[in-house]
Amino acid sequence: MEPDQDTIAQHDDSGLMDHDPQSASDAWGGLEALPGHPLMWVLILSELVVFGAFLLTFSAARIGDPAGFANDQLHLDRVMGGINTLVLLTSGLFAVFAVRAIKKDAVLQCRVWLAGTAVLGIVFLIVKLIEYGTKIDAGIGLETSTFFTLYYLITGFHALHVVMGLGVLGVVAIWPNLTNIETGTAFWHMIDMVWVLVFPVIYLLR
Amino acid sequence: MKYQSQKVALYYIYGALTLFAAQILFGVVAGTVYVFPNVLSELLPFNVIRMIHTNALIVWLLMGYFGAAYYLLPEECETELHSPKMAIIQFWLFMAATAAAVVGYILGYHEGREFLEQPLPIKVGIVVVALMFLYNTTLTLLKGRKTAVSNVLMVALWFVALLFLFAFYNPSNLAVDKMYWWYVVHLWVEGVWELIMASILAFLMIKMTGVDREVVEKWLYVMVSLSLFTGILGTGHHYYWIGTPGYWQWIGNVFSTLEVVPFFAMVVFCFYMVWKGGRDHPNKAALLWSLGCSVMAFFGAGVWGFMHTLSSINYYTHGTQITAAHGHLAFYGAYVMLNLAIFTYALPYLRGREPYNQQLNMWGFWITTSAMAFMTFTLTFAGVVQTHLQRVLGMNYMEVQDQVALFYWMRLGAGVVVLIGVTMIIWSLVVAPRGPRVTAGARLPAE
Amino acid sequence: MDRHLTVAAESDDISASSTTLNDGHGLSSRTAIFVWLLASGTTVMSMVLALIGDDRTGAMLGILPAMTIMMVGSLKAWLILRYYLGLGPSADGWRGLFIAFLIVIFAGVLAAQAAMILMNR
Amino acid sequence: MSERLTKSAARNIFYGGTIFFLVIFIGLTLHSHNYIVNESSNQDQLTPSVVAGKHVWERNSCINCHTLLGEGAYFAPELGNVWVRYGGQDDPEGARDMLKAWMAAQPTGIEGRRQMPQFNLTDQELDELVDFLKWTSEIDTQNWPPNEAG
Repeated sequence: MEPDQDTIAQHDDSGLMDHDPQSASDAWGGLEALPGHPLMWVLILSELVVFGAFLLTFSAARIGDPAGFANDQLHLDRVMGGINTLVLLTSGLFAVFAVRAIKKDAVLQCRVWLAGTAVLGIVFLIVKLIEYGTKIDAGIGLETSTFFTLYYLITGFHALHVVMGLGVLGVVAIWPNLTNIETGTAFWHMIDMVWVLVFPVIYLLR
Repeated sequence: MKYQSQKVALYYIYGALTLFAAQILFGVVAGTVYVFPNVLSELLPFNVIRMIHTNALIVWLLMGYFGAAYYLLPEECETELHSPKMAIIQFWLFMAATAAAVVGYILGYHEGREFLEQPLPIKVGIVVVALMFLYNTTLTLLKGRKTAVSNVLMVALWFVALLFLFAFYNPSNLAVDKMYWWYVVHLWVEGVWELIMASILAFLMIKMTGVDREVVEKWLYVMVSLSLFTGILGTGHHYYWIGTPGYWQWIGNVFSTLEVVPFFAMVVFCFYMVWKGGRDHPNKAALLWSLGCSVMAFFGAGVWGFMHTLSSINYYTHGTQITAAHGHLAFYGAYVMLNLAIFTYALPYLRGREPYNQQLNMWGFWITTSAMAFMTFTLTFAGVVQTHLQRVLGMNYMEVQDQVALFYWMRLGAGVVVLIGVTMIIWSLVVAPRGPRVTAGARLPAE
Repeated sequence: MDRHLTVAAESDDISASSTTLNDGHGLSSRTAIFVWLLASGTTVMSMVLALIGDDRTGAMLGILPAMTIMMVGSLKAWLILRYYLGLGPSADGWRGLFIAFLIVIFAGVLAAQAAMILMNR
Repeated sequence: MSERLTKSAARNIFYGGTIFFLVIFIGLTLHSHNYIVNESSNQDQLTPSVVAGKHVWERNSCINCHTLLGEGAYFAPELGNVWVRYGGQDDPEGARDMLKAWMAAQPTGIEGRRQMPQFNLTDQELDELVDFLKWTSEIDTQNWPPNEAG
């Protein structure tokens, strides 16, 4: 049982000591082709599948009760939803500018654009909270109907992503290198894109 | 074996195998009671038999994880364990608590929540054991090299312990009780245990395939991220019918469907690494167990779980033999096979030998795995019939059970074959052939 | 439907311009702003249309208006993916996957709409 | 390139994402806790007898043969709705007597039938157990089980 020098030498697992950087950078496989950190894309892809599944579920549930869904939808404020779409689209534009700034090594400029992105994110949340407030005042809650259960779940889950996105933007603003900024803004664009799909399906389509 | 202190893993492996044997024995007895209901009914009622069957399973799996951690941490951290002595004391404490629990169960001394039947003092003992373990391993981790494998494993084991604290919370409101009960049960088996599984598989792949650690560890992060991103909210599939709000049906449907993905990723990972590594590792049996583990976990936990995870299906299948089918294959594929993989890999090193009894071990693998698959099929059929007769047609429970009696016979048959296979496996691991120990220089080829 | 044809044509223009206007810092600001204008414009437009035609009766939309709404939404999502997320030529495979994702949602939602319309008859 | 996509960043994203989902999960369970206590179960009828009945249920490990709201062993019938199955909603006294008589008659000893042990419960314990099962049957379980067979 005594470990002897030979065994130890032979037992050494490969790779850790002197890994070749090239092979290491290949390690993420296909995820490498995407902007930002590959693992963020694992999160983004998971989220897209989740939101996609929720939107399809919503559509399927609608078949079961078209009239109920149409009635409940009348309580939604499309103007607010539309404003929020514009807000997020604009914040996405700012996020693009932040990436452009960091590519020119303009850290301050990058942070300013990120701050702009985040402020619009906060505006989005405020509008969202006003919407929820009017619903709750009208006595509409999570368990009111299938429509509202899904409305709260999908938009609420999305809003929580905005909250998390604000955190991510904050983190990458503190350590602003290209990968970080790309990673953070990739997440933000995902949130933006999801909203662009959620809005027509839940607010507009009837 | 590179570090002396890894040797403490031997205690845990032997202890785990002992309890494994007990688990299977009690399983066969339970299967027998299903077809001969009068057997033992006065002496050892079914509820006690099942309690021992399930508790032995959980405890031996945990013991296996402890052993695996004690084996792989020194190698990963490149340092001796903080305190091997403490690890040995911890083992005997754990073993004593387990033995006390089993004796207590037989004498009727137990609590009454499924899987958490341990009486309060035993639960406290488990916490003490866990604290000793975490203290010992965390200090080892802190003083040594930090790798993704050891980080993920330790995070998982910390959460295993933290989540167990919910076992102490038993509210009087049954619905509340059930909701937090799943904090232990679900967040263990479909949450942090998957982290343990992924990290141990990653360790085995690094060791056996020779693929660059960088590559393996990046995959590891992908797998564990997928596990928790889906698994935490996947708990929703247990919150359909226990008094919790209706929205859990939507959450459960979406997230638990995705719980298949991490298991699929693990299959791809294992096979890809073996293919990419292209190395001929002498411990064929360990490699077989590792690959088999990923595949059977995918079927047992992934596919069989998905089969009845959608709320509209689960409404009819909840609490039928379908659940039993899924439970058996999931635990076997994911966690039993994982433990056997690391045991098969580690034992030759721990005992200073070349890989031994490979053929017997691999026969054990195929026999046990086939029998488990057959058992799963019989229970699935029983469940489908039961669902139709009882949940759709509304036939009385006991009448339905008579209708599916044939399946219980086949299940017992499968159980006996499992017992044979497990005997072969344990024999192959514990009883090494006589012969000289490996001497310096004449060891395995480079790992 | 005319509107969509022009939108589609415009989006082709963008891909052409993005390659020519690239200044080595990824997406050019001009393209980025153009994408923003396009996406915001369609948003405002569809909102105005919805408000004008909004009788608030809860009556179900026909398949063409529904398709219009979904196409505008999917287009915007695509613009974000292609330009803001920067899925350039290096990520051809991924682009295919994302298009598939958008198509699945588009098709799924419209299939449900069509099913409801048919059942309503 | 390898500098760019570090493992430590991967670890942070893993932790960040996990915490995100965990926070949502905890938030939802807190909401559910509230919902159970206020809406789906009769918290106000959680009498000492019902609570004691839950302990009778646990002390005798009923869950390792029966299911309760679908969870447990699958060796014996579902008991979440046994109160309904025994007609407790229309005739509470009759159902109570039947349940108690059933418990007293075990084990049947009939060859080839599954045997329920004799737990030797006192009359009070039996009443408590029945109260617990009655209370359980009144939990709003989203209409599960599909029928009286459980």
